[in-house]
Amino acid sequence: MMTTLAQSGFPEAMTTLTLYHYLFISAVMFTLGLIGFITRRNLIVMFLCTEMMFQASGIALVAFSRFYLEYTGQVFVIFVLTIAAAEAALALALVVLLFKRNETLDGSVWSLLKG
Amino acid sequence: MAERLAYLWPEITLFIATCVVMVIGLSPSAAVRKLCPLISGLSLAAAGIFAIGTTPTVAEGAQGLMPGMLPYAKAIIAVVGIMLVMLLAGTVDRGEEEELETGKRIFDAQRLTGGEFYAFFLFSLTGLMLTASADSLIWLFLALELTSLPTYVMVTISTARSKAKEAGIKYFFLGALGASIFLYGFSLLYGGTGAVNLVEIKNQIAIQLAGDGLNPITTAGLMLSIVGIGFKIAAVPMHYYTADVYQGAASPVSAMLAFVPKTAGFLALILLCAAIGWNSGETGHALPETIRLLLWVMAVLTMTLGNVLALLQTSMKRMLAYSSIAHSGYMLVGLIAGPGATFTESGISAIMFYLLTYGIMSTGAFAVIASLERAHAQRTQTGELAYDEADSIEAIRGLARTKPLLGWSLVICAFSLLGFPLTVGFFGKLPLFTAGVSAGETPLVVILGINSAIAAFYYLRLVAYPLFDEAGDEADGFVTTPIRTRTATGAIGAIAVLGMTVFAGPIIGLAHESVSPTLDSDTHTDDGIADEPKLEEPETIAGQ
Amino acid sequence: MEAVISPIILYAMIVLGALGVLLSLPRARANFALPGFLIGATAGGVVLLALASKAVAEGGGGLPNLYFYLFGFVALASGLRMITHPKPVYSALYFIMTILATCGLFLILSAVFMAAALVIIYAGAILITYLFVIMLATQSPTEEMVEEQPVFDRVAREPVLATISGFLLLAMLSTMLAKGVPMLVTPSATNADEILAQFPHDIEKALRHRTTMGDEGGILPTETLARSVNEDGTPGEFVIDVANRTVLVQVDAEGGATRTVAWPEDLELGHVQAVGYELIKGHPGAIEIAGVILLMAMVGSVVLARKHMQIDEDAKRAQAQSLASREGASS
Amino acid sequence: MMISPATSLASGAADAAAAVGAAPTWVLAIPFLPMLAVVLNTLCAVFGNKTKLPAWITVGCLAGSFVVTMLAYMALSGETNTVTAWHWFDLSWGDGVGQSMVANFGFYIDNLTLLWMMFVTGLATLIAIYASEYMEHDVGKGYTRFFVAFGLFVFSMLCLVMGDNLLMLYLGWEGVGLCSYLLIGYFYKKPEAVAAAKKAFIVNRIGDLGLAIGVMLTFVHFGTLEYEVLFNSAQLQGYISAVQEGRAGDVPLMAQLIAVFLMIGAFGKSAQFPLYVWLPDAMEGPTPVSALIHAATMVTAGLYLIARMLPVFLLSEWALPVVAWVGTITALLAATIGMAQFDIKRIMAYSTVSQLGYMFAGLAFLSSTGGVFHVVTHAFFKALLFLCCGAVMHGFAGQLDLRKLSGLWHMKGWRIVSIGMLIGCLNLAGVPFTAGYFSKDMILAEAFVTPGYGYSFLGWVLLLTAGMTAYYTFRVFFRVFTGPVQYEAGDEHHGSDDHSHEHEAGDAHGHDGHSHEDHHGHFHPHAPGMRINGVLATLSVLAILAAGLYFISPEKHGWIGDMLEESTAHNIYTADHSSAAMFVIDGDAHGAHGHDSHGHAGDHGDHAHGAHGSILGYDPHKVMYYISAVFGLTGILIAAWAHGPKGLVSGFIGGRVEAGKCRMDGVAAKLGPIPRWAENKWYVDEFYAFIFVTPLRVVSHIFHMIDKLLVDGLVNLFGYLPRMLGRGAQPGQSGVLHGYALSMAGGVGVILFIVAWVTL
Repeated sequence: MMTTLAQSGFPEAMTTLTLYHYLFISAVMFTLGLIGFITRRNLIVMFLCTEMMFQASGIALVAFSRFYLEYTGQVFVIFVLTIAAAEAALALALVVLLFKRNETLDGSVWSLLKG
Repeated sequence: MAERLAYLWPEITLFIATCVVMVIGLSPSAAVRKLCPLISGLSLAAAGIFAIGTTPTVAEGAQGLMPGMLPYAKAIIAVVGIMLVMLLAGTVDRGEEEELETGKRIFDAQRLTGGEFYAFFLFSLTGLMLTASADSLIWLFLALELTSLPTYVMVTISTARSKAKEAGIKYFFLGALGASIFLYGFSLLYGGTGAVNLVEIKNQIAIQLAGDGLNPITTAGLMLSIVGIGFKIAAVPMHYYTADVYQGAASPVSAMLAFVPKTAGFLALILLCAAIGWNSGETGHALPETIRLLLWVMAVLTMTLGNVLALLQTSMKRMLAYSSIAHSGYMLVGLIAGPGATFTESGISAIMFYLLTYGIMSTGAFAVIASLERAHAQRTQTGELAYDEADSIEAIRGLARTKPLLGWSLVICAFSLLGFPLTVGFFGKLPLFTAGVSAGETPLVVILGINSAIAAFYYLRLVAYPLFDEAGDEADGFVTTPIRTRTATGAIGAIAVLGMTVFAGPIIGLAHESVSPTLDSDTHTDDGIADEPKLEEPETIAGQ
Repeated sequence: MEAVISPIILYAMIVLGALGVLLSLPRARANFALPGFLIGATAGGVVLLALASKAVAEGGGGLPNLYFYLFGFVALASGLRMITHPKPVYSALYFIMTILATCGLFLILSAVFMAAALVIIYAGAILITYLFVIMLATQSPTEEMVEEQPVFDRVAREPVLATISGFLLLAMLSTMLAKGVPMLVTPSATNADEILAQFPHDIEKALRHRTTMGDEGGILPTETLARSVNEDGTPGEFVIDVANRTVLVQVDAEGGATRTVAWPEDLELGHVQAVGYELIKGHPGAIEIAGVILLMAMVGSVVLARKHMQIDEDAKRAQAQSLASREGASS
Repeated sequence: MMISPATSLASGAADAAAAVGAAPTWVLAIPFLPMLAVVLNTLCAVFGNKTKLPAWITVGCLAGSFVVTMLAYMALSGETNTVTAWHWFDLSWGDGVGQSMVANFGFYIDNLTLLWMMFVTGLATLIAIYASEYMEHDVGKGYTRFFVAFGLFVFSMLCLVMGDNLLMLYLGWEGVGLCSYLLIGYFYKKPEAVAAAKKAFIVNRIGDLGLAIGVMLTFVHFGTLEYEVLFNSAQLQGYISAVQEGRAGDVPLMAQLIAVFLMIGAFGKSAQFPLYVWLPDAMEGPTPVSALIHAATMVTAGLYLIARMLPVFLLSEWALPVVAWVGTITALLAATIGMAQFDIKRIMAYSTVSQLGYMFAGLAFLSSTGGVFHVVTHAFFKALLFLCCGAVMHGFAGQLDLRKLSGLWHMKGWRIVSIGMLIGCLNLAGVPFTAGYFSKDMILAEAFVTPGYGYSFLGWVLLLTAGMTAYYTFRVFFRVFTGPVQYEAGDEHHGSDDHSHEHEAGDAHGHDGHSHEDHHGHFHPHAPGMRINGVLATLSVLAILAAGLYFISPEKHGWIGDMLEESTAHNIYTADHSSAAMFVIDGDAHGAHGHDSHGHAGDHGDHAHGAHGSILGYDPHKVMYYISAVFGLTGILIAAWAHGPKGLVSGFIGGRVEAGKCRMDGVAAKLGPIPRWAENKWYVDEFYAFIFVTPLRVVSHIFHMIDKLLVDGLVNLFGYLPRMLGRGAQPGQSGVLHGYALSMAGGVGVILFIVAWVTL
């Protein structure tokens, strides 16, 4: 006789239908982030949108982790958070630098290089 | 983990050097600060030696999907890395260092970014080497991010000009978009297979393929991962940033962008495709149809768009940027072709070899551009000094006559990029052709051939302008840079391009050996890896 | 296998949702934020409803917790509001709300540690930094234009094309997910005991606790868990038999007699414990890489945001002169 | 007459096959030491070394290479060995014959190779020492570049001669061509130098194309490029026996064409008519380069090719006779031009062309011993001559006109140069008992011995040419080195670059007390220093000693014959050339010299001596010693009469009292325009310009018109279509961040949607 994770760490196994609920939320969130990234011209909001896309994959990972009754997906989310933090630090520093130069947060003014 | 450490020595070496470089970059003594590039280069050489010396045995490498790839991949990274260090030397802080030397300014550690600049470079190469040793999606994701995040900063600080800032913002933001796309792909891949370990993913996918076919979640994950990683290799449709970023960054950094993220992307793509396995299709030697079609479309669009856009450029950096897109397209052909028994049939070893050749020849070409600069530094709006580089193609008119070393280096590198016989570029492209044909991808190879012909139109400009034209006014404004390692990099690139033709056979052989043992034998998968977790579990527990 | 949702409903709702998002995006003149929001909510709601009805039809097995709907709605709604709100500060606040709702979802998914981490790291640290930067980089509004936002915040770029491409991707994704989810193999049960066996002190504690409570099968205060002896005489690992669920106990602390005790049945694997175990055991290398990345990010942001001396007008002139004289001298 | 035991062709080849062994790996040091020099010198260039270090690196490495070569000679002489450095090409596309191409980076060392290796490395070492002084004025400027190219040349040349397959030969062939191009254009600021480099490059391209086609045909026909496999292949053996048995028609045309194309390659590299025009112009390069590359080594690559591939050449009925005729024509033509030139370096250049003609003729007369012997002796004495000219040029600031130089023999510090020049001239003129005399005799005698298409006529022509050679050689010697001391400085003196150097040099050498009657009162020629003199002395001794080679193992007609016995050049021709040799095949005595390939087998039948030609009824091999001596001495006498100084033999001959005046001026005036035509090189360059460049221009005009007419048409479609595609795609590169983001997301959406739609 043994204790399984379903009995120990997780309350019970998850059905595929429930999994799809979460995945749907995750996919919509990803899409919203993508649309936001394209439509918003404010650099900070753009980066928030990429954070939201990271968040969407976080939801998917945790949902799958729950479905498979293991913890790897959650561990993945920890690293996603780490990267999100690192990217945010760099992005914000970059935004500050650019704001000092140009006095605007508009991303689309940076369009000298083209062709 | 302990056994994996044994072949992480190159990365550890690089990281130690990174820390050293960061610290001594703050030294008030100019002589000490100047050690930064030297230490970076030496650490890369050491990393390369470690990489060759620590070939993982099959048992040690069993966790990795393609353990044989490590020494070769890390060695080529070290080789091109050393060239890049030589090229990057003196890219930042030149104005400040000069002012410090002439006493116009007192030492202020805050103003100098030299140490950090080399540190970022080493960070990036550490990430690149880690990409090669990736064994799980998590590792792969982190390694790819470690490869690209420092490059964002490097692009931004590479010159004091605001076009560098523009390049930085475009690169960073679009890079973050790409990262989130392939991260979502990774999470779906995990969802589709229930594993993050690449070997387990491979086993799961093998089971799926044996059954109903790939799970659509897995397929979606793979597709998103591939297009997301397409950002790193500048493949259509993720290629848009390339030209702007290459143009905005200082040429040495552009040279780095042409090699480092691209290599990381291809290593990641090879690992992903190896996880799927080339066991599908009518012939049984192809990727699953969806993935094959995706890569096919990407390859065709990438090489065609890259080449036709390069045709229209008058800026050399943009031209090389678009051509870099096209080269990625060529290499995707190898990915579609997949492994084979001999190197003439193996697209994967063709990619592994092409990465080296492309790294060397594009670094050589960029080195020439980086070596041409305005005689005097210009002051930017923010008060920093900037040495403007040559960018317009007019600047290289008559270069072979006025500055023979640079001119000839450029001509030879351009010939090689074109894939001219008796240069290494030819030997790089040849296996791609043969592998494509032997994999039955003849239409793709025909398109590759047509694209190589189109590429001749613009590469020959890099040959004809220096050789046959008279230097014009535009060219007169530029002098050879006083940074000697930079001109040397161009010459080394040219010599290597010619010299490697002699060693092409053995190097291709090494590339082939590096990828063949894991990809060829299916038995390895069955008895070696499938049993592996069961074998390992008691051991680890016993170790506690 | 049949997809979890009828494609017709899915596609219709995706089109509807796209319309909703399109309407709610900020535009120059008219403001359709509310109707857009309602349409989007309807579309999302219909999809979830269809899923729920199918779950009910199947006997309620696939029906998620009611909290799911609450948190899911909040997450998506504030997500939508985040990308449509013209004020960046509000966007950031809405994003915090999305994060909090996601935490709720994580809690339902029994990912307790992840929920906590998300609140602390994201909502607590990262988003605060965002707010700082937004404050820093936004000009303080003057009296007459209190409500005036810069035009780049008020007008969305290419809303139509953006929405189309985004929802094209969503259509593809949700279809493939819908097709793929039923094909997923239900996992084989992972043995939690094996993980628990890695925590001998927990086991010892549980066994001692049992004795304290006066129950049978515990161990006495004088007793300790037995260890094997390595070849060189040093104590080895604890002797825990996972298969038979027994633990070897040393009766005398000085060594000698041992006895076998049954596994503490009430011992449960804690979530943090399990995640930590998976993290340390499964991905030690990744932790190191993450550390390197954070170091890199720290140095990187310092380098990027480092204050460059702004040159005032006099200094600028002086410098220009010296530069000119130097150039004159050299030429 | 000695008749050596003749072996059959087939068994000879089989012996060779059996003898192929593995050479020790230290042999690899021979080509790679020069490469090491290249690498080190490149590093010098990178680190901005402005000292003479590159020269010493080069000398050291080349000397090492030479020493190893000598060791290799001692250890390996007489055997055939191969050593593989690494696998270079190993392409295969099937298991069948000819479906795999193997070309290792390996070396094939037999006596023919050793011979070439020895004089290449030896001469290169000496000339590098010479160049270290000669190039002094460029220290810090092009010095390093010069030695990089120099080392690279030696490496390429060694690859060419040592390579164990035709692809290596081709690699070396292109490599030496490249280095030659780089070194001719060394003074790239001089337009003549650039033009000469370009000319050499273009003319060589024609030859290289021939070689490339030849190599390809070899692969297509024999399915291999490796010498070892090729020479032992049953196919080639079969053809050779077919030729021997008089069934020349059985050899397929393709196999015969190989020789023809290889021959074109050889003509280009070895400056044979009509592709010789580049070599005289190549003298724009620094003199050490002219001595090493354009006199001693590179130009003999064509000879090496024919000697190496002689079995293949025998398959063609036409290749060797064409070589003979072309060689003879070249020899004569170049000699006539040489007679009328005034630039001493150019005279030497034309004499090189002319002597190369001799060598080709020698090979074609199946006197591979004579041909190769002449290659070796010529390498020494021609290098010596060039280096002497170089010393003159160096000392007189670039003056090379023989009308403006006179009496160097009497000037202080020029005695070694003068003696060196005399020794070189004696060799070149073929004065009895010099090395040049013996080697030339062998070729000349063979011309009369060997039956062939007008070969004895060619023999007479070559004899006449020998006389002319003697004349123009001693013309130079008498004009420049004897007579009254007179000189004018060349124009390099006025170059601002060299100004300071000239003073230094003047100080260093002291203001010699020689007369200053010339109008360049301030000019002091500086005599060569120790290194140049040392090299000249060494080469003089070697040039004299080379004659001794003839007397080593005389039964095989000299050391060279001994050497060649164990090589491909010998396999087809085993007997002693200077004798009425027999070519014994399967016990039957056939007509001499394997001329079966020329369809003469039947004529000669069993008469062993039937094929032996004669000269005026005597045995050519005997009388040639006397005849050629007569021709040579006559040439010298004429030269002495026309150009000799007044004091020579108490005024009977000679009589020149001024640098620029001589008796020949009167003679030339009577000859009408002919000397002028000769001076203008028979207008060959102009002729080429007329027949090639003019039609090309006309054709290009026509094409230009067509191009113009069809500019919007199909012709440009290939370039036009991609451009239009690019224009279409360019708006996507709008430069706006959001545009890119949209395009990316849209692209991902659309591509993934389509892919998913199509396949799922």
